[in-house]
Amino acid sequence: MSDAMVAEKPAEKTAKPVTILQALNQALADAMAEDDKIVVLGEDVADPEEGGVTGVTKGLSTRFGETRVRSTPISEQAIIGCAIGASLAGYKPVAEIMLMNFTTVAMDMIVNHAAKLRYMSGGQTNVPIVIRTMTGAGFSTGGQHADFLEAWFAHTAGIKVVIPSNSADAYGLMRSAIDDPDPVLFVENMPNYWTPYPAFDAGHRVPIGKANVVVGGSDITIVSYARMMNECQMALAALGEAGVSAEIIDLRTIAPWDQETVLASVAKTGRLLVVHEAVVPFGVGAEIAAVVQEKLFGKLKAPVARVGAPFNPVPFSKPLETAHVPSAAKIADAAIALVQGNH
Amino acid sequence: MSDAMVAEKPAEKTAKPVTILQALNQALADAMAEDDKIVVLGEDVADPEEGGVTGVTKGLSTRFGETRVRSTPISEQAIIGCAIGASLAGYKPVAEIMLMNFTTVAMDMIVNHAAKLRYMSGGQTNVPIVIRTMTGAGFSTGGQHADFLEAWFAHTAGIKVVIPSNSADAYGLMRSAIDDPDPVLFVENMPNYWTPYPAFDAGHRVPIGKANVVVGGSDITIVSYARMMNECQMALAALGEAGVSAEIIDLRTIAPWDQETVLASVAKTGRLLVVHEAVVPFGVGAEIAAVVQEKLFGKLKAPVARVGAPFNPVPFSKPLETAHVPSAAKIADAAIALVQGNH
Amino acid sequence: MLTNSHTPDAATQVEMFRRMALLKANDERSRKVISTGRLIMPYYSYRGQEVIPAALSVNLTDDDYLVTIYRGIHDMIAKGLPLKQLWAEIAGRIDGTCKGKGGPMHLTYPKKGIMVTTGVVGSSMPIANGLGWASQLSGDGRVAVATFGDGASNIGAFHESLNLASVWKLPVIFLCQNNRWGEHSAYAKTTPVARIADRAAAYGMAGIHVDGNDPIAMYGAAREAVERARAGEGPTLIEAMTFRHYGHVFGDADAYMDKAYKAEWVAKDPYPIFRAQLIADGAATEDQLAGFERDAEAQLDEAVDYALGSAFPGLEQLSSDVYGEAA
Amino acid sequence: MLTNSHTPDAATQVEMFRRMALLKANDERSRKVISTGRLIMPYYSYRGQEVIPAALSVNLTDDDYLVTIYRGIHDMIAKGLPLKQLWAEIAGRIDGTCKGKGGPMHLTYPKKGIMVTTGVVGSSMPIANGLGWASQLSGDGRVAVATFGDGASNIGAFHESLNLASVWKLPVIFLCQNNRWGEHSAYAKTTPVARIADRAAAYGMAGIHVDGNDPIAMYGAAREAVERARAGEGPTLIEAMTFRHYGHVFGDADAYMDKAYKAEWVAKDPYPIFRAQLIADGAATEDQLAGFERDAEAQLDEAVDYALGSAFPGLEQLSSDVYGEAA
Ligand SMILES: Cc1ncc(C[n+]2csc(CCOP(=O)(O)OP(=O)(O)O)c2C)c(N)n1
Ligand SMILES: Cc1ncc(C[n+]2csc(CCOP(=O)(O)OP(=O)(O)O)c2C)c(N)n1
Ligand SMILES: [Mg+2]
Ligand SMILES: [Mg+2]
Repeated sequence: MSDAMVAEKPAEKTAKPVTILQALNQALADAMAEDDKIVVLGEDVADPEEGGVTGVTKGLSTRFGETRVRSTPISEQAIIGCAIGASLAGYKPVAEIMLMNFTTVAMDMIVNHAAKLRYMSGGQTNVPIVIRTMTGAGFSTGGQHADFLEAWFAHTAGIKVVIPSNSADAYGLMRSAIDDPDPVLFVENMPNYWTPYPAFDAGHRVPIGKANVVVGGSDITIVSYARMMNECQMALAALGEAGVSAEIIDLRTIAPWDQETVLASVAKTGRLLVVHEAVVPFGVGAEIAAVVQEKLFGKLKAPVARVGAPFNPVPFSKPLETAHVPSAAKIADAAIALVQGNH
Repeated sequence: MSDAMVAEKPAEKTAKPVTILQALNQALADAMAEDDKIVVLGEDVADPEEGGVTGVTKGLSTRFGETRVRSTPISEQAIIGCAIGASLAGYKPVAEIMLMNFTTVAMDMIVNHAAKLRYMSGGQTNVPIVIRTMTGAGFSTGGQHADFLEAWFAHTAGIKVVIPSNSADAYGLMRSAIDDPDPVLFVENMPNYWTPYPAFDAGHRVPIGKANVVVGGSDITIVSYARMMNECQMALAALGEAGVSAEIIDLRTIAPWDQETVLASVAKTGRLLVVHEAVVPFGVGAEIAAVVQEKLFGKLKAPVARVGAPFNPVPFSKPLETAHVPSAAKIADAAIALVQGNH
Repeated sequence: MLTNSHTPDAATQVEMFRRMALLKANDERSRKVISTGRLIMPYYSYRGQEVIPAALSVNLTDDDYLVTIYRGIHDMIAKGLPLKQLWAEIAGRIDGTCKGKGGPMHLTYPKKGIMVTTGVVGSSMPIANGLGWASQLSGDGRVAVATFGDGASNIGAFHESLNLASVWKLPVIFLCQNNRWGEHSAYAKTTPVARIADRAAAYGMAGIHVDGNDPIAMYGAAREAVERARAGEGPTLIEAMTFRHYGHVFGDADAYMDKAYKAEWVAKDPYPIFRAQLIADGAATEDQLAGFERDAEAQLDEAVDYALGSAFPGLEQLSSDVYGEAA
Repeated sequence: MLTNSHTPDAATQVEMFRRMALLKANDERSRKVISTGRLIMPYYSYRGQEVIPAALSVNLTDDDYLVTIYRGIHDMIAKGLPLKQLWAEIAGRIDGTCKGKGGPMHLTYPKKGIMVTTGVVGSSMPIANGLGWASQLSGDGRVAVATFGDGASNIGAFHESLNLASVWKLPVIFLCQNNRWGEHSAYAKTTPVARIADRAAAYGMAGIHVDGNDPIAMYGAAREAVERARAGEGPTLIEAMTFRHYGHVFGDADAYMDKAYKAEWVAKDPYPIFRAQLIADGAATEDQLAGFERDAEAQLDEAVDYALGSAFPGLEQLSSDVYGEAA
């Protein structure tokens, strides 16, 4: 990733806030306006079908035509296969798999094909596709509609994984994902699509593989991503009350994740808490913990700790669903315990 | 898991060695003879189709009939769905997905359904199926036939994952997997199907969730599983020469893994190396490292280290394929470096 | 394409209507309870599709198996799902069928053969095959029904399932409720064949195309398929033509549909038509049918009260029922 | 079911034979080199299936796309895969098409439109659709061909792909090489329909059932499908009947087949039949055809020498080509 092309621009703080949904829609529209090789496909993505079930692709087919923005049958293998094939012929498809749980019906196309064709062809071909998918608990959708499976894809060589937590990053990561010469899984959070976040400059890029230090601090580093960034920031009040100064890092890219930024921060604070909505065991937090304990061996003041969902499917019942997802309180408690040595 | 039912019997060392292939075949035959609810399905599993491409199910349909041992079309979703449905009606299907890479076409059935039905039904139903699948580099099969994906399933609540490294464990784990009331992914290693290992008593069980301390030692703990256990044991010579006393643990079950045994060993040795054939990032080693660095914080003499495949698809070319898979030499080097403090 | 010669007798027709009355009232109550904010859940209204499960279920026993989908509460009530446990479940309460853990998309009630409800398009079918295989293995004569929508006929699981069921001659009924829309997509935009029932030929399977809003025709189709399955003569694909009146999910106003088209279909609501027909035929009196409707409301009053009066599951439920205990 | 009225002229027939001679010689050489231990790889012999790609490829240009499978080396050589790079690849050498990283199951050569070779059953089809979509978007008239086996027609990807190709009218040819066995399973044990071509009707697609061992008929089928695709009239499913002479994979002796059945099919080897026919028709002389065969052997001598003389990739290749550089 050359710095010149993807230099990060700070979000413009003065303009009217935009939602993640608007940011994604604008990123797609801006990219399509610049490059007619960019095409969009997925279930209900075109305007006669309302431009996506949540409206991320609204207006695109009206503006760019239904040949470039195409609603598909309910056929996830066909969707990803179609994206792969078109990319081999020079197009840059952005494919939607409506929910992350439905990537399960397209894993062969994603993992055995999209991720591997560059390598298996000895570099003769590549698969510059973006796979958009949404997920997240909070809407009482139960066990098959809200899983976070990013660790699976991060364990797969040949694909990248990004998960924005706000509108500027959603825009900037989408533009970088479309620019990227390899498949990028782009994970969107259903429950904060409609949250307004600070505006940003059109055209800006957030480089893939670069984390963002959102809040500076000295006692503990908290690494998180996606909607959990909101919870981490809400935990700041309790942390402040307890006299704990936390540095909060938004990972933004899960694969390849920004070891440099995370290690520099933990080298400074001596403590690390990783927070994600996915279940804890074998999740993204495990890899981060494994790398940090190795690279900073003997320099940590506390073990690397993880906060995530307990090891069960996402429950339907509201109190259980709420308890399933990490909260600001749980994050604050875990961070305070680490700093106070109660681990 | 009640101890009475699955008490582990030591392998019988005097009898003629048996291969893993024979052990699996015998486990299936013994279980089917005892319980007529056990049925087998998968591509080419019945005897008119040669009892499986490698012969694991050979003889079963001749003995138990083609209604209980049924070859299927090439339809992995249908295979797992069929196993799930039959299990809901009181049967105990053992389903074969020929190669682990082909689980990718059945992930919805495995992850969204088999693993979750007990939970989503509030315990009214359960899915006692065994999913057999084989994998492993070494046969020049290239990028789509040799992946180790156990970390994906270990990240999924509701399914268990076992991987035997020898014939006694293959038999004992298969019997336990069939006994188990929940779905068990049973991973077999193609490259050591035909290796003879010590014999065992018919009927013995290896409890799921119980690791095996194969070699005692005091300087470092090496945790591994599957065919990599052979490489670990071959590393003993070099370790001995370097004056390193290694304790080697065969994990056998990946989910739920035996934290108690691993932690007890590392508490004693102060050092841990995890070895697996899967790519390192976001692999099983990450979870083990994350737990161990937390539970034994301040008690480790070296960081937890990992040896696994580099982060690329499995290559075809022999020298690359060989270099891709962890070797005894690489394991010994890593262990010696940890003990000598060169990390 | 096969036709049928089965006609339900008057008593059966009245029983079908009774079940329809319960389904219709349950849908109306669900939408009302949700729109007044008393319950929060994704709700997939089946209003307009009541004939299909009513006609199917009178041909089944409690032992027969059902695997249904997110839009399947009508299928389940017709099959015998008790309203109190249903409502407690969709209210997320401990007294629900699934202790509140499953919710509306994963309702399960094995006592009445309701084995799986899935939220993944197409995934009812592979599992129904396994239930059918179990019947075949044990010889117990049970039939397994998978319900699904028109959109689901384009996904891989449909193909694999129908192929396997046919080659193994499984006692399975693949019941496609063709309401002409898959989410916001019209049938013709996703499906290049005039009739889904015609796809049965690709599997050497019997295929029935039927007006799923016609109770007599639908009864006949279901009857024929059930008899074929029980006789060990293999699976059937039924395409039952119908229409959903209230959008894909609660809150969706069908803006993507032509208004006149929708109005025409809503006007063909099978419920009042069948009701009038039964009275005209002398099969039932107005009082009798009104009695069913009053009874449905009373049952629903009781069920909603029961549900809202039931406790939420305690946090100890969060991570239980993930794995069982070994025997 | 459509029939065709395309007959190849004599020169085209001779060219088809020339390609067949190369394919047959390549297969024989492969088995020889493997059985003498000079190469180690999983090898899926296509001996007996040479007519199909020979007749297809003379109807394609270098720009047309091919997505094939593990049993697809015949498809690729006919499409123009150079033998030296092919052999270097299957020998795992750096001069192979894929630097030795892909091997026989993942041969790729975009210069001749050979875009993907997959080892996963059914997975050629979804990708071919995307190549066809690209042609449709750019209007460049390229045709995309997906090859696959009879067993693959039972997997979900087949269904989703044919459905999408038809509803989008993609310029794709789904070429099923029906050799009557999927690994060790006989067609009838897994597939409940007499002809795979009949499945085209389930997608409103043109389906052609053709004797894939008859060069003239196979040429006509391919020609018709290519013309339909180029004219923007959509996809075609071709079921080309054939037989593989040497087991599923090298080392498999077809023990699961009836011996007489196999012998009968081997006796119908299309290669000597077509050879004799060309001479009898006066389309070619014995000398000419023998010349092709000698030439094939000479090319193979050169290719094998080239391959075995090429270096293995260095270890720096192990983790390269996983990701590219951003532009
Ligand atoms: C594999 C998968 N893809 C997408 C979805 C999202 N989705 C839920 S319902 C639906 C439409 C299904 O339409 P149809 O099969 O006709 O059933 P209907 O809802 O009309 O009853 C879609 C696309 C899903 N649940 N599963
Ligand atoms: C999804 C998947 N399942 C199983 C396999 C293992 N497998 C490889 S080839 C094959 C048989 C395919 O038969 P067919 O499609 O008829 O092609 P043929 O080999 O006869 O050319 C099978 C089952 C696979 N490669 N992919
Ligand atoms: Mg529908
Ligand atoms: Mg075949």
